[in-house]
Amino acid sequence: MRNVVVENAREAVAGIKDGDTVMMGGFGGAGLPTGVIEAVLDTGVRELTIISNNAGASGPDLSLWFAAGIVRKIICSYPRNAEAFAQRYRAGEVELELVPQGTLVERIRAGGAGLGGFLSPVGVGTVFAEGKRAIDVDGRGYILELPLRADFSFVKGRQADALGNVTYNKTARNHCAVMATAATTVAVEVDEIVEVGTMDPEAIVTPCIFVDRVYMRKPQ
Amino acid sequence: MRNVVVENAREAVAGIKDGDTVMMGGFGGAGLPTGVIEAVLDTGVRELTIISNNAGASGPDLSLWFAAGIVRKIICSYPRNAEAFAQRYRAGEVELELVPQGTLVERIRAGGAGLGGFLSPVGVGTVFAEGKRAIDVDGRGYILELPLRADFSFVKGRQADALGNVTYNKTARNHCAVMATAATTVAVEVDEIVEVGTMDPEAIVTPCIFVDRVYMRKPQ
Amino acid sequence: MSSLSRDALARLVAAHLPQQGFVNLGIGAPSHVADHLQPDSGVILHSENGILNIGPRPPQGEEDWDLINASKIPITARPGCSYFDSSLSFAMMRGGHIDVAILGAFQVSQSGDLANWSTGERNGSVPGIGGAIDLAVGAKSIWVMMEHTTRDKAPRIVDRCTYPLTAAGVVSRIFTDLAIIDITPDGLVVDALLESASIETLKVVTAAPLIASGSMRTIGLDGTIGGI
Amino acid sequence: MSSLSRDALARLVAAHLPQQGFVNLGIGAPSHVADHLQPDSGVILHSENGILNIGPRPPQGEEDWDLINASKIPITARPGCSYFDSSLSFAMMRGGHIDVAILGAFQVSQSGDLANWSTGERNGSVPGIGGAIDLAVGAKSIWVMMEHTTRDKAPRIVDRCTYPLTAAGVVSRIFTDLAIIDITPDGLVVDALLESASIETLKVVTAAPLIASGSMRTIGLDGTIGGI
Repeated sequence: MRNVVVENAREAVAGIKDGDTVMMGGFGGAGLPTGVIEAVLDTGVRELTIISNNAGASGPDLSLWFAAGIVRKIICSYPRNAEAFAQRYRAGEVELELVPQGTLVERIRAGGAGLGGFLSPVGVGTVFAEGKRAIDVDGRGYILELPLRADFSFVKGRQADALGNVTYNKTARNHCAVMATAATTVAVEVDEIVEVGTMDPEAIVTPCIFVDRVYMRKPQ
Repeated sequence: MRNVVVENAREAVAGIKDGDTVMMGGFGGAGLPTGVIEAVLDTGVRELTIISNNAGASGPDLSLWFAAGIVRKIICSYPRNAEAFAQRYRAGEVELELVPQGTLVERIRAGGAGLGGFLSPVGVGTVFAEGKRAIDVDGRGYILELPLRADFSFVKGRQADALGNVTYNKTARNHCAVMATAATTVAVEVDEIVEVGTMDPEAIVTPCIFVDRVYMRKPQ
Repeated sequence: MSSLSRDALARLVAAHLPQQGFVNLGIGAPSHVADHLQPDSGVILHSENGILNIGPRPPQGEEDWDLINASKIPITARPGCSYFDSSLSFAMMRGGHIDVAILGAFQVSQSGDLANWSTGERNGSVPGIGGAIDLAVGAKSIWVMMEHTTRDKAPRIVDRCTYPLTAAGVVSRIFTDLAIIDITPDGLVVDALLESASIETLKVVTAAPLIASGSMRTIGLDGTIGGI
Repeated sequence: MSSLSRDALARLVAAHLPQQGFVNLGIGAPSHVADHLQPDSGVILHSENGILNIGPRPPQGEEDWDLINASKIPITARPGCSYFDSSLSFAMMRGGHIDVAILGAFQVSQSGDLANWSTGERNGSVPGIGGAIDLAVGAKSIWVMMEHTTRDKAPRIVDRCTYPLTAAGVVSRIFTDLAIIDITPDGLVVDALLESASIETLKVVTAAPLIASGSMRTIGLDGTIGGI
């Protein structure tokens, strides 16, 4: 039987390489798979492109990656209150692609769903339309937004089974669910791994087809 | 407190008028809100445009609407094995817009999510590309597909509460979940109406913001 | 000139929310409106990070950091709450399912243009857009909640925004620490005015023409109107 | 010429599914492949109407009409099953998450063009496209399962499809009641042949050039290969 459980975060990030694009789940700390923060650092990988709603704060989060200088670019909606990022950004050492949050989520969804893009009304007439194709439909203006995919998606779930079915906890679901559809390798950090067949099939949020690796969060 | 429970299917369809566009949930009989079939017929409404995966079979389904001649057009992915529809179709009395199923679902989702359309790889190089805008992205061809919305969406759920939160049953979820996001008036037929606060907030599929009316399926 | 405290302004906004409406409270000051909602208002609060039917703040020590609002502040869930992912959450916002969004702003123009994400200065500060722009485009009504002027006493209600826009022509109502102003086809109509203020003093701190409503109401210093 | 029964063909296809792969079985004949899956294959079956991890057919009298497959036939759910809505289901299909889709076909061309939804005749018959086209475009591998010829003995494997296309250049493998044929850059390669058939007889009923694989296998009349 399919079994995607791996021992730890180190195994969950195996294969990551210089220049990879990495999606990190979470809205603030909720939904952030903290285990991979250290595990990715330990690989010595560099020049990452990060897709994330935020850019870290001051905990065991993306701040450590910015401090270590392993990030080349971040595609992000709200990189405020992120001191380590801000320092790199001001120094011109990290590129920022600022994306409205709903557009960020939808671009990731499009990447996972095999769409070539979508027409968004968000950003029309603002700087967020710059450099993008404008497309009119029935006289209304839209921006063509393009899909996002990644080499790795790291997200945080509540429960998983060995097949890779995943649930989330409360508002920690946030961007994790779409990110889990849009990467070549999807690794999920969970609080609990349960027997196959014990999860409510009506309440599984991320079906196992999307998930490549599952590991337990280390007790903190 | 918000309370969207209505007495019966008749109240659920109240306000429907000639020429309206109506989404009908269901894949075959699973997810079809059978109560509205008769209720809509009873209103005497005509010239409806139907958005539905199928075109009825031989039960208490869309067949009765086609037999009664109240449908002007159907936007549909698989109108096979639907004799009442086929008769009207052959006679040129009903217009058919045939849409690949995934495109149908995604167009409805776009309608509910406020998108102006999306780029689909499905149908490129086939008759399903005819009459649609072709858009290339990075050298790959896509079809611009436009959103669908309706005046009414009628779908079938398993449980609802008075606020309008809804769950579905097994594969009866199908198109119901997106259709419940994309109409001016969304009415849900359910097997059971439960106390507010008893549904698992992690397992609610259609949050109450999308739902305008809920009624109990009549015992059959 | 005296003005409403942040608390009183939050109370004023809360009292105007539509009964049983679906309301999104933006980050910062708008999030405090939640603390002033009457239990019988039936208002259902949405947060962009994936929750509908938010309750009051948790008691200290009972915070759950997986249950937060868009400001990343711990909240509670009310009976009938639901959790969902960001794509469905933004479908609610972009798709016109939110009745009212309360947003903060740097500037609002007389035609309802909203500037609330950047002052456009290239001072090395980090920009952030978040989900405000999705709400601004997609909610049925956009109400702005802000101080009437900047710290330097410059007007925030202006003829034309000088800061980068969030969205054009979307704001329908402005709640400030001095007044409630409706943006109408005829211009900016003062619907309610702080008891200690006058239309004349209001005009001084507003960089766009104001029209006094024929039925202008008076706002008490505690943020109540006519004893509401 | 003898040929595989529908049952034997389903067994043949089932034996070739990748261990632990995610597989979608199209409506009609492909859906019968489910009945021949070995329990230890680890194959996880998907159906477009919103289920992953389909089990065998239910015993008669225990059908649940809310638990059906894309052919609208009652199924069962296996442990670890999940239900989801159509938008997520088609995201799986269009987004390249399905390893193999088994589809029926009217015609397949030597370059992998697929025609499986319409004969293009204007005879008043009602067209239907369903979800086959989404799979054809989105699944990682498209395998076709069909009779080698039409009822009138016309070849279904052709130089160029004469029926309206479902998708161009997507089919990688064809299972017929006579052979397994791979579509390769070099052309159509016969990977396996029914024991009672020969390459020469196969060529007669195939309207495109065939190449015999150097390691061509033999298919038994019961749909097994080399005792598998």
